[in-house]
Amino acid sequence: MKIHVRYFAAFREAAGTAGELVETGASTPAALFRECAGRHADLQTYSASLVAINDEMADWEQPLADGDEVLFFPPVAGG
Amino acid sequence: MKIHVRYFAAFREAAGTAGELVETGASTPAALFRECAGRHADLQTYSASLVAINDEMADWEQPLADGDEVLFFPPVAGG
Amino acid sequence: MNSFEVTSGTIEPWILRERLADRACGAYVQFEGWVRDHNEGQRVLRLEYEVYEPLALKEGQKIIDEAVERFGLNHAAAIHRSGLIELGDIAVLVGVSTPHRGEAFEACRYVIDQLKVRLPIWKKEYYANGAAEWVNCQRCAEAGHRHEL
Amino acid sequence: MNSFEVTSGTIEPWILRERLADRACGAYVQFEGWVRDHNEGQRVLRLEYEVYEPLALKEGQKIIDEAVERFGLNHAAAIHRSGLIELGDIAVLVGVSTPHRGEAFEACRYVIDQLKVRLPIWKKEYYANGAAEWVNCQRCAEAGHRHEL
Repeated sequence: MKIHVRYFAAFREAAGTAGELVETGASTPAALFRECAGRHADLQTYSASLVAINDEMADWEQPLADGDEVLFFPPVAGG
Repeated sequence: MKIHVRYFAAFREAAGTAGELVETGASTPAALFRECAGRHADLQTYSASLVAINDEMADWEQPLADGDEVLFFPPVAGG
Repeated sequence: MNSFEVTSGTIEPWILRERLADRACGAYVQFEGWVRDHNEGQRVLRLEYEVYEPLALKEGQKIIDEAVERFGLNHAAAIHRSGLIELGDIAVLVGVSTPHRGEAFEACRYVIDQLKVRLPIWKKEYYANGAAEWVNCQRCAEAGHRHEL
Repeated sequence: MNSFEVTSGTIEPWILRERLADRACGAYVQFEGWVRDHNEGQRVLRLEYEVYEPLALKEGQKIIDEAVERFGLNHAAAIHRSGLIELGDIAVLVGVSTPHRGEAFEACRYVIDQLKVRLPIWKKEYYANGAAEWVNCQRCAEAGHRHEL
Protein backbone atom coordinates (compact mmCIF):
# COMPACT_ATOMS: atom_id res chain seq x y z
CA MET A 1 0.00 0.00 0.00
CA LYS A 2 0.96 3.67 -0.39
CA ILE A 3 1.71 5.79 2.70
CA HIS A 4 2.60 9.49 2.87
CA VAL A 5 5.38 9.90 5.41
CA ARG A 6 6.26 13.27 6.99
CA TYR A 7 9.34 14.02 9.10
CA PHE A 8 9.60 16.89 11.61
CA ALA A 9 12.46 18.84 13.22
CA ALA A 10 15.44 16.55 13.95
CA PHE A 11 13.81 13.70 11.96
CA ARG A 12 13.54 15.95 8.89
CA GLU A 13 17.21 16.83 9.16
CA ALA A 14 18.16 13.18 9.69
CA ALA A 15 16.07 11.97 6.75
CA GLY A 16 17.18 14.86 4.57
CA THR A 17 13.59 15.38 3.47
CA ALA A 18 10.32 16.75 4.89
CA GLY A 19 8.32 13.88 3.48
CA GLU A 20 8.02 11.09 0.95
CA LEU A 21 5.47 8.80 -0.61
CA VAL A 22 6.39 5.19 0.14
CA GLU A 23 5.14 1.84 -1.15
CA THR A 24 5.26 -0.44 1.89
CA GLY A 25 4.10 -3.68 3.45
CA ALA A 26 4.55 -2.27 6.99
CA SER A 27 1.34 -2.74 8.95
CA THR A 28 2.12 -0.35 11.86
CA PRO A 29 3.93 3.00 12.33
CA ALA A 30 6.65 1.15 14.30
CA ALA A 31 7.35 -1.20 11.37
CA LEU A 32 7.15 1.69 8.91
CA PHE A 33 9.65 3.72 10.95
CA ARG A 34 12.13 0.83 10.95
CA GLU A 35 11.75 0.57 7.18
CA CYS A 36 12.36 4.33 6.74
CA ALA A 37 15.37 4.15 9.08
CA GLY A 38 16.80 1.47 6.75
CA ARG A 39 16.75 3.99 3.87
CA HIS A 40 17.92 7.04 5.94
CA ALA A 41 20.97 6.07 7.98
CA ASP A 42 20.67 9.03 10.40
CA LEU A 43 17.09 8.13 11.34
CA GLN A 44 18.12 5.88 14.21
CA THR A 45 15.36 5.35 16.69
CA TYR A 46 11.88 6.45 17.56
CA SER A 47 12.50 6.11 21.28
CA ALA A 48 10.74 9.00 23.15
CA SER A 49 9.03 10.02 19.91
CA LEU A 50 5.39 10.47 18.97
CA VAL A 51 3.45 9.44 15.90
CA ALA A 52 0.29 10.78 14.32
CA ILE A 53 -1.88 9.33 11.57
CA ASN A 54 -3.99 11.71 9.48
CA ASP A 55 -3.54 14.54 12.01
CA GLU A 56 -4.59 12.45 15.02
CA MET A 57 -2.11 11.37 17.69
CA ALA A 58 -1.66 7.61 17.24
CA ASP A 59 -0.11 4.53 18.76
CA TRP A 60 3.05 2.94 17.33
CA GLU A 61 1.20 -0.37 16.97
CA GLN A 62 -1.98 1.00 15.41
CA PRO A 63 -2.80 -0.59 12.00
CA LEU A 64 -2.04 1.44 8.86
CA ALA A 65 -4.36 1.79 5.88
CA ASP A 66 -3.61 2.53 2.24
CA GLY A 67 -3.31 6.30 1.65
CA ASP A 68 -2.66 7.17 5.30
CA GLU A 69 -0.48 10.15 6.11
CA VAL A 70 1.95 9.19 8.90
CA LEU A 71 3.71 11.95 10.85
CA PHE A 72 6.91 11.09 12.71
CA PHE A 73 7.55 13.49 15.61
CA PRO A 74 10.93 13.41 17.38
CA PRO A 75 10.91 14.02 21.16
CA VAL A 76 8.93 17.20 21.72
CA ALA A 77 10.13 20.26 23.64
CA GLY A 78 7.43 22.87 23.94
CA GLY A 79 7.57 25.78 26.38
CA MET B 1 3.29 48.37 85.70
CA LYS B 2 2.15 50.55 82.79
CA ILE B 3 1.36 48.98 79.42
CA HIS B 4 0.32 50.70 76.19
CA VAL B 5 -2.44 48.65 74.57
CA ARG B 6 -3.43 49.01 70.92
CA TYR B 7 -6.48 47.48 69.26
CA PHE B 8 -6.81 46.82 65.52
CA ALA B 9 -9.70 46.33 63.09
CA ALA B 10 -12.58 44.40 64.74
CA PHE B 11 -10.88 44.69 68.17
CA ARG B 12 -10.77 48.48 67.83
CA GLU B 13 -14.48 48.55 67.02
CA ALA B 14 -15.25 46.18 69.90
CA ALA B 15 -13.18 48.16 72.41
CA GLY B 16 -14.46 51.47 71.09
CA THR B 17 -10.92 52.84 71.12
CA ALA B 18 -7.67 52.45 69.15
CA GLY B 19 -5.59 52.26 72.30
CA GLU B 20 -5.21 52.97 75.96
CA LEU B 21 -2.59 53.22 78.64
CA VAL B 22 -3.33 50.67 81.38
CA GLU B 23 -1.97 50.08 84.86
CA THR B 24 -1.93 46.30 85.22
CA GLY B 25 -0.61 43.35 87.16
CA ALA B 26 -1.04 41.01 84.14
CA SER B 27 2.22 39.22 83.43
CA THR B 28 1.38 37.95 79.91
CA PRO B 29 -0.54 39.20 76.85
CA ALA B 30 -3.13 36.45 77.49
CA ALA B 31 -3.81 37.71 81.04
CA LEU B 32 -3.78 41.33 79.82
CA PHE B 33 -6.33 40.54 77.10
CA ARG B 34 -8.69 38.93 79.63
CA GLU B 35 -8.36 42.04 81.80
CA CYS B 36 -9.14 44.35 78.84
CA ALA B 37 -12.09 42.14 77.86
CA GLY B 38 -13.45 42.71 81.37
CA ARG B 39 -13.57 46.47 80.69
CA HIS B 40 -14.83 46.22 77.09
CA ALA B 41 -17.79 43.85 76.92
CA ASP B 42 -17.55 43.31 73.12
CA LEU B 43 -13.94 42.19 73.32
CA GLN B 44 -14.81 38.54 73.78
CA THR B 45 -11.97 36.25 72.89
CA TYR B 46 -8.52 36.19 71.41
CA SER B 47 -9.04 32.83 69.79
CA ALA B 48 -7.35 32.79 66.33
CA SER B 49 -5.78 36.17 67.07
CA LEU B 50 -2.18 37.36 67.07
CA VAL B 51 -0.28 39.52 69.51
CA ALA B 52 2.81 41.69 69.08
CA ILE B 53 4.97 43.36 71.70
CA ASN B 54 6.94 46.47 70.71
CA ASP B 55 6.41 45.74 67.00
CA GLU B 56 7.61 42.14 67.18
CA MET B 57 5.25 39.20 66.80
CA ALA B 58 4.95 37.63 70.24
CA ASP B 59 3.57 34.67 72.11
CA TRP B 60 0.44 34.94 74.28
CA GLU B 61 2.42 33.57 77.24
CA GLN B 62 5.51 35.76 76.80
CA PRO B 63 6.32 37.88 79.92
CA LEU B 64 5.42 41.60 79.83
CA ALA B 65 7.67 44.42 81.03
CA ASP B 66 6.82 47.88 82.29
CA GLY B 67 6.35 50.34 79.42
CA ASP B 68 5.73 47.63 76.77
CA GLU B 69 3.43 48.40 73.85
CA VAL B 70 1.11 45.44 73.30
CA LEU B 71 -0.74 45.13 69.98
CA PHE B 72 -3.88 42.98 69.83
CA PHE B 73 -4.54 41.71 66.29
CA PRO B 74 -7.87 40.02 65.54
CA PRO B 75 -7.80 37.09 63.06
CA VAL B 76 -5.94 38.36 60.01
CA ALA B 77 -7.23 38.24 56.42
CA GLY B 78 -4.62 39.42 53.97
CA GLY B 79 -4.83 38.89 50.21
CA MET C 1 14.59 43.37 44.24
CA ASN C 2 13.38 40.67 46.66
CA SER C 3 11.05 43.04 48.40
CA PHE C 4 7.68 43.23 50.10
CA GLU C 5 5.68 46.46 49.87
CA VAL C 6 2.36 47.92 50.94
CA THR C 7 0.68 50.55 48.79
CA SER C 8 -2.54 52.56 48.91
CA GLY C 9 -2.39 53.13 45.14
CA THR C 10 -3.47 50.89 42.26
CA ILE C 11 -1.25 47.83 41.81
CA GLU C 12 -0.40 47.50 38.13
CA PRO C 13 -0.11 43.86 37.07
CA TRP C 14 3.17 44.32 35.17
CA ILE C 15 5.10 46.09 37.94
CA LEU C 16 6.74 42.98 39.42
CA ARG C 17 7.57 41.02 36.28
CA GLU C 18 9.59 43.94 34.96
CA ARG C 19 11.59 44.08 38.17
CA LEU C 20 12.12 40.33 38.36
CA ALA C 21 13.06 39.90 34.67
CA ASP C 22 16.35 38.01 34.39
CA ARG C 23 17.82 36.26 31.37
CA ALA C 24 19.09 33.47 33.59
CA CYS C 25 15.47 32.60 34.39
CA GLY C 26 13.25 30.40 32.24
CA ALA C 27 10.16 30.55 34.42
CA TYR C 28 8.04 33.31 35.93
CA VAL C 29 4.93 32.65 38.02
CA GLN C 30 2.63 35.46 39.09
CA PHE C 31 -0.28 35.34 41.50
CA GLU C 32 -2.89 38.08 41.51
CA GLY C 33 -5.54 38.35 44.20
CA TRP C 34 -8.57 40.05 42.65
CA VAL C 35 -11.43 41.67 44.54
CA ARG C 36 -14.44 39.40 44.01
CA ASP C 37 -18.01 40.63 43.73
CA HIS C 38 -19.33 38.08 46.23
CA ASN C 39 -18.39 36.22 49.39
CA GLU C 40 -20.40 33.54 51.17
CA GLY C 41 -23.56 34.38 49.27
CA GLN C 42 -23.38 38.16 49.80
CA ARG C 43 -22.88 40.67 46.99
CA VAL C 44 -19.74 42.69 47.70
CA LEU C 45 -19.45 46.31 46.47
CA ARG C 46 -15.93 47.11 47.66
CA LEU C 47 -13.27 46.19 50.21
CA GLU C 48 -11.16 47.98 52.72
CA TYR C 49 -7.82 46.68 53.92
CA GLU C 50 -6.49 47.86 57.24
CA VAL C 51 -2.75 47.27 57.39
CA TYR C 52 -0.50 47.74 60.38
CA GLU C 53 2.45 48.72 58.25
CA PRO C 54 5.45 48.58 60.62
CA LEU C 55 4.88 44.90 61.29
CA ALA C 56 3.32 43.97 57.94
CA LEU C 57 6.46 45.18 56.17
CA LYS C 58 8.76 43.32 58.55
CA GLU C 59 6.78 40.05 58.41
CA GLY C 60 6.23 40.30 54.63
CA GLN C 61 9.95 40.73 54.05
CA LYS C 62 10.61 37.69 56.26
CA ILE C 63 8.25 35.61 54.10
CA ILE C 64 9.97 36.70 50.87
CA ASP C 65 13.39 35.93 52.38
CA GLU C 66 12.20 32.51 53.58
CA ALA C 67 10.91 31.68 50.10
CA VAL C 68 14.17 32.71 48.43
CA GLU C 69 16.18 30.64 50.90
CA ARG C 70 13.88 27.62 50.99
CA PHE C 71 13.32 27.23 47.24
CA GLY C 72 16.69 28.55 46.08
CA LEU C 73 15.00 31.30 44.07
CA ASN C 74 16.59 33.90 41.90
CA HIS C 75 13.94 36.53 42.64
CA ALA C 76 10.67 36.96 44.49
CA ALA C 77 8.60 39.99 45.43
CA ALA C 78 5.10 40.90 46.59
CA ILE C 79 2.88 43.96 47.01
CA HIS C 80 -0.23 44.27 49.17
CA ARG C 81 -2.85 46.95 48.86
CA SER C 82 -4.12 49.06 51.78
CA GLY C 83 -7.23 51.20 52.15
CA LEU C 84 -10.37 51.21 50.02
CA ILE C 85 -10.26 49.08 46.90
CA GLU C 86 -12.74 48.49 44.09
CA LEU C 87 -14.06 45.29 42.45
CA GLY C 88 -11.66 43.76 39.94
CA ASP C 89 -8.64 45.59 41.40
CA ILE C 90 -5.52 43.72 42.46
CA ALA C 91 -5.47 43.29 46.26
CA VAL C 92 -2.17 41.41 46.35
CA LEU C 93 0.46 40.58 43.74
CA VAL C 94 3.23 37.96 44.05
CA GLY C 95 5.93 37.29 41.45
CA VAL C 96 8.70 34.67 41.37
CA SER C 97 11.34 34.09 38.69
CA THR C 98 13.59 31.01 38.58
CA PRO C 99 15.64 29.01 36.07
CA HIS C 100 13.08 26.14 36.15
CA ARG C 101 9.34 26.18 36.70
CA GLY C 102 8.86 23.75 39.59
CA GLU C 103 10.36 26.07 42.20
CA ALA C 104 8.56 29.10 40.77
CA PHE C 105 5.13 27.50 41.31
CA GLU C 106 5.95 26.19 44.77
CA ALA C 107 7.53 29.42 45.99
CA CYS C 108 4.73 31.62 44.65
CA ARG C 109 2.19 29.42 46.43
CA TYR C 110 4.24 29.51 49.64
CA VAL C 111 4.45 33.31 49.61
CA ILE C 112 0.73 33.93 49.11
CA ASP C 113 -0.26 31.24 51.64
CA GLN C 114 2.02 32.78 54.28
CA LEU C 115 1.04 36.38 53.50
CA LYS C 116 -2.58 35.48 54.09
CA VAL C 117 -2.08 34.09 57.58
CA ARG C 118 0.90 35.97 59.03
CA LEU C 119 0.48 39.64 58.12
CA PRO C 120 -1.38 42.09 60.36
CA ILE C 121 -3.89 42.91 57.63
CA TRP C 122 -7.67 42.93 57.98
CA LYS C 123 -10.34 42.99 55.33
CA LYS C 124 -13.68 44.74 55.65
CA GLU C 125 -16.31 43.92 53.07
CA TYR C 126 -19.01 46.41 52.10
CA TYR C 127 -22.17 44.65 50.94
CA ALA C 128 -24.96 45.58 48.54
CA ASN C 129 -27.45 45.55 51.45
CA GLY C 130 -25.57 48.38 53.19
CA ALA C 131 -23.86 46.25 55.81
CA ALA C 132 -20.09 46.03 56.31
CA GLU C 133 -18.15 43.24 58.01
CA TRP C 134 -14.64 42.26 59.01
CA VAL C 135 -13.84 39.03 57.21
CA ASN C 136 -11.97 36.29 59.01
CA CYS C 137 -9.32 34.30 57.30
CA GLN C 138 -10.96 30.97 56.63
CA ARG C 139 -8.15 28.91 58.04
CA CYS C 140 -8.30 30.79 61.33
CA ALA C 141 -12.04 30.41 61.58
CA GLU C 142 -11.85 26.69 60.86
CA ALA C 143 -8.94 26.08 63.17
CA GLY C 144 -10.60 28.11 65.91
CA HIS C 145 -7.27 28.88 67.57
CA ARG C 146 -4.34 31.17 66.97
CA HIS C 147 -1.71 30.30 64.37
CA GLU C 148 1.62 28.83 65.31
CA LEU C 149 4.20 31.36 64.25
CA MET D 1 -12.15 32.47 26.11
CA ASN D 2 -10.78 29.05 27.12
CA SER D 3 -8.50 28.89 24.12
CA PHE D 4 -5.12 27.65 23.01
CA GLU D 5 -3.25 29.60 20.34
CA VAL D 6 0.02 29.59 18.47
CA THR D 7 1.55 32.85 17.29
CA SER D 8 4.69 33.92 15.44
CA GLY D 9 4.41 37.44 16.92
CA THR D 10 5.53 38.78 20.31
CA ILE D 11 3.42 37.47 23.21
CA GLU D 12 2.50 40.42 25.42
CA PRO D 13 2.33 39.43 29.10
CA TRP D 14 -1.01 41.14 29.75
CA ILE D 15 -2.93 39.64 26.85
CA LEU D 16 -4.41 36.67 28.77
CA ARG D 17 -5.22 38.32 32.10
CA GLU D 18 -7.39 40.88 30.33
CA ARG D 19 -9.32 38.14 28.59
CA LEU D 20 -9.68 36.02 31.72
CA ALA D 21 -10.70 38.89 34.02
CA ASP D 22 -13.91 38.02 35.86
CA ARG D 23 -15.39 39.64 38.96
CA ALA D 24 -16.49 36.23 40.21
CA CYS D 25 -12.80 35.25 40.45
CA GLY D 26 -10.57 36.04 43.39
CA ALA D 27 -7.43 34.38 42.06
CA TYR D 28 -5.40 34.61 38.88
CA VAL D 29 -2.23 32.60 38.28
CA GLN D 30 -0.02 33.24 35.27
CA PHE D 31 2.94 31.23 34.06
CA GLU D 32 5.44 32.77 31.65
CA GLY D 33 8.15 30.70 29.96
CA TRP D 34 11.06 33.03 29.25
CA VAL D 35 13.92 32.38 26.81
CA ARG D 36 17.00 31.79 28.97
CA ASP D 37 20.52 32.80 27.98
CA HIS D 38 21.99 29.41 28.82
CA ASN D 39 21.20 25.69 28.79
CA GLU D 40 23.34 22.86 30.10
CA GLY D 41 26.43 25.04 30.30
CA GLN D 42 26.10 26.55 26.80
CA ARG D 43 25.42 30.22 26.14
CA VAL D 44 22.23 30.55 24.10
CA LEU D 45 21.77 33.46 21.66
CA ARG D 46 18.25 32.72 20.45
CA LEU D 47 15.70 29.94 19.96
CA GLU D 48 13.58 28.65 17.16
CA TYR D 49 10.31 26.80 17.74
CA GLU D 50 9.03 24.51 15.03
CA VAL D 51 5.31 23.94 15.55
CA TYR D 52 3.11 21.52 13.63
CA GLU D 53 0.09 23.74 13.97
CA PRO D 54 -2.85 21.52 12.90
CA LEU D 55 -2.10 19.06 15.70
CA ALA D 56 -0.60 21.50 18.21
CA LEU D 57 -3.83 23.52 18.16
CA LYS D 58 -6.00 20.43 18.57
CA GLU D 59 -3.90 18.94 21.39
CA GLY D 60 -3.43 22.33 23.12
CA GLN D 61 -7.18 22.89 23.14
CA LYS D 62 -7.66 19.41 24.61
CA ILE D 63 -5.27 20.26 27.46
CA ILE D 64 -7.12 23.51 28.24
CA ASP D 65 -10.46 21.69 28.18
CA GLU D 66 -9.10 18.94 30.46
CA ALA D 67 -7.86 21.54 32.95
CA VAL D 68 -11.21 23.37 33.01
CA GLU D 69 -13.06 20.10 33.54
CA ARG D 70 -10.64 18.55 36.02
CA PHE D 71 -10.16 21.57 38.30
CA GLY D 72 -13.61 23.11 37.85
CA LEU D 73 -12.07 26.32 36.51
CA ASN D 74 -13.81 29.46 35.47
CA HIS D 75 -11.28 30.31 32.78
CA ALA D 76 -7.97 29.09 31.36
CA ALA D 77 -6.01 29.93 28.24
CA ALA D 78 -2.53 29.55 26.78
CA ILE D 79 -0.43 30.87 23.90
CA HIS D 80 2.71 29.31 22.44
CA ARG D 81 5.22 31.07 20.24
CA SER D 82 6.47 29.70 16.90
CA GLY D 83 9.51 30.62 14.80
CA LEU D 84 12.60 32.60 15.84
CA ILE D 85 12.50 34.15 19.28
CA GLU D 86 14.94 36.34 21.20
CA LEU D 87 16.33 36.16 24.76
CA GLY D 88 13.93 37.40 27.42
CA ASP D 89 10.89 36.98 25.16
CA ILE D 90 7.88 34.97 26.27
CA ALA D 91 7.93 31.50 24.68
CA VAL D 92 4.71 30.32 26.31
CA LEU D 93 2.06 32.02 28.43
CA VAL D 94 -0.59 30.29 30.57
CA GLY D 95 -3.33 32.04 32.56
CA VAL D 96 -5.98 30.63 34.90
CA SER D 97 -8.65 32.51 36.85
CA THR D 98 -10.79 30.92 39.58
CA PRO D 99 -12.81 31.93 42.64
CA HIS D 100 -10.12 30.50 45.00
CA ARG D 101 -6.38 30.20 44.59
CA GLY D 102 -5.73 26.47 45.14
CA GLU D 103 -7.26 25.38 41.84
CA ALA D 104 -5.64 28.26 39.96
CA PHE D 105 -2.13 27.12 40.96
CA GLU D 106 -2.80 23.45 40.30
CA ALA D 107 -4.49 24.01 36.95
CA CYS D 108 -1.81 26.42 35.70
CA ARG D 109 0.84 23.85 36.58
CA TYR D 110 -1.13 21.08 34.89
CA VAL D 111 -1.49 23.07 31.67
CA ILE D 112 2.19 23.98 31.31
CA ASP D 113 3.35 20.45 32.26
CA GLN D 114 1.07 18.91 29.64
CA LEU D 115 1.87 21.48 26.94
CA LYS D 116 5.54 20.66 27.31
CA VAL D 117 5.17 16.93 26.70
CA ARG D 118 2.16 16.54 24.42
CA LEU D 119 2.41 19.23 21.75
CA PRO D 120 4.21 18.65 18.45
CA ILE D 121 6.63 21.51 19.11
CA TRP D 122 10.40 21.38 18.83
CA LYS D 123 13.01 23.79 20.09
CA LYS D 124 16.30 24.56 18.36
CA GLU D 125 18.88 26.46 20.36
CA TYR D 126 21.46 28.69 18.67
CA TYR D 127 24.66 28.90 20.71
CA ALA D 128 27.36 31.55 21.09
CA ASN D 129 29.90 29.13 19.55
CA GLY D 130 27.97 29.05 16.26
CA ALA D 131 26.39 25.63 16.77
CA ALA D 132 22.65 24.94 16.78
CA GLU D 133 20.88 21.96 18.31
CA TRP D 134 17.44 20.45 18.70
CA VAL D 135 16.71 20.28 22.42
CA ASN D 136 15.01 17.23 23.86
CA CYS D 137 12.38 17.56 26.48
CA GLN D 138 14.12 16.48 29.67
CA ARG D 139 11.42 14.10 30.77
CA CYS D 140 11.55 12.27 27.44
CA ALA D 141 15.31 12.00 27.55
CA GLU D 142 15.24 10.71 31.12
CA ALA D 143 12.40 8.30 30.49
CA GLY D 144 14.05 7.05 27.32
CA HIS D 145 10.74 5.95 25.84
CA ARG D 146 7.70 7.55 24.28
CA HIS D 147 5.04 9.18 26.45
CA GLU D 148 1.78 7.46 27.22
CA LEU D 149 -0.94 9.60 25.74
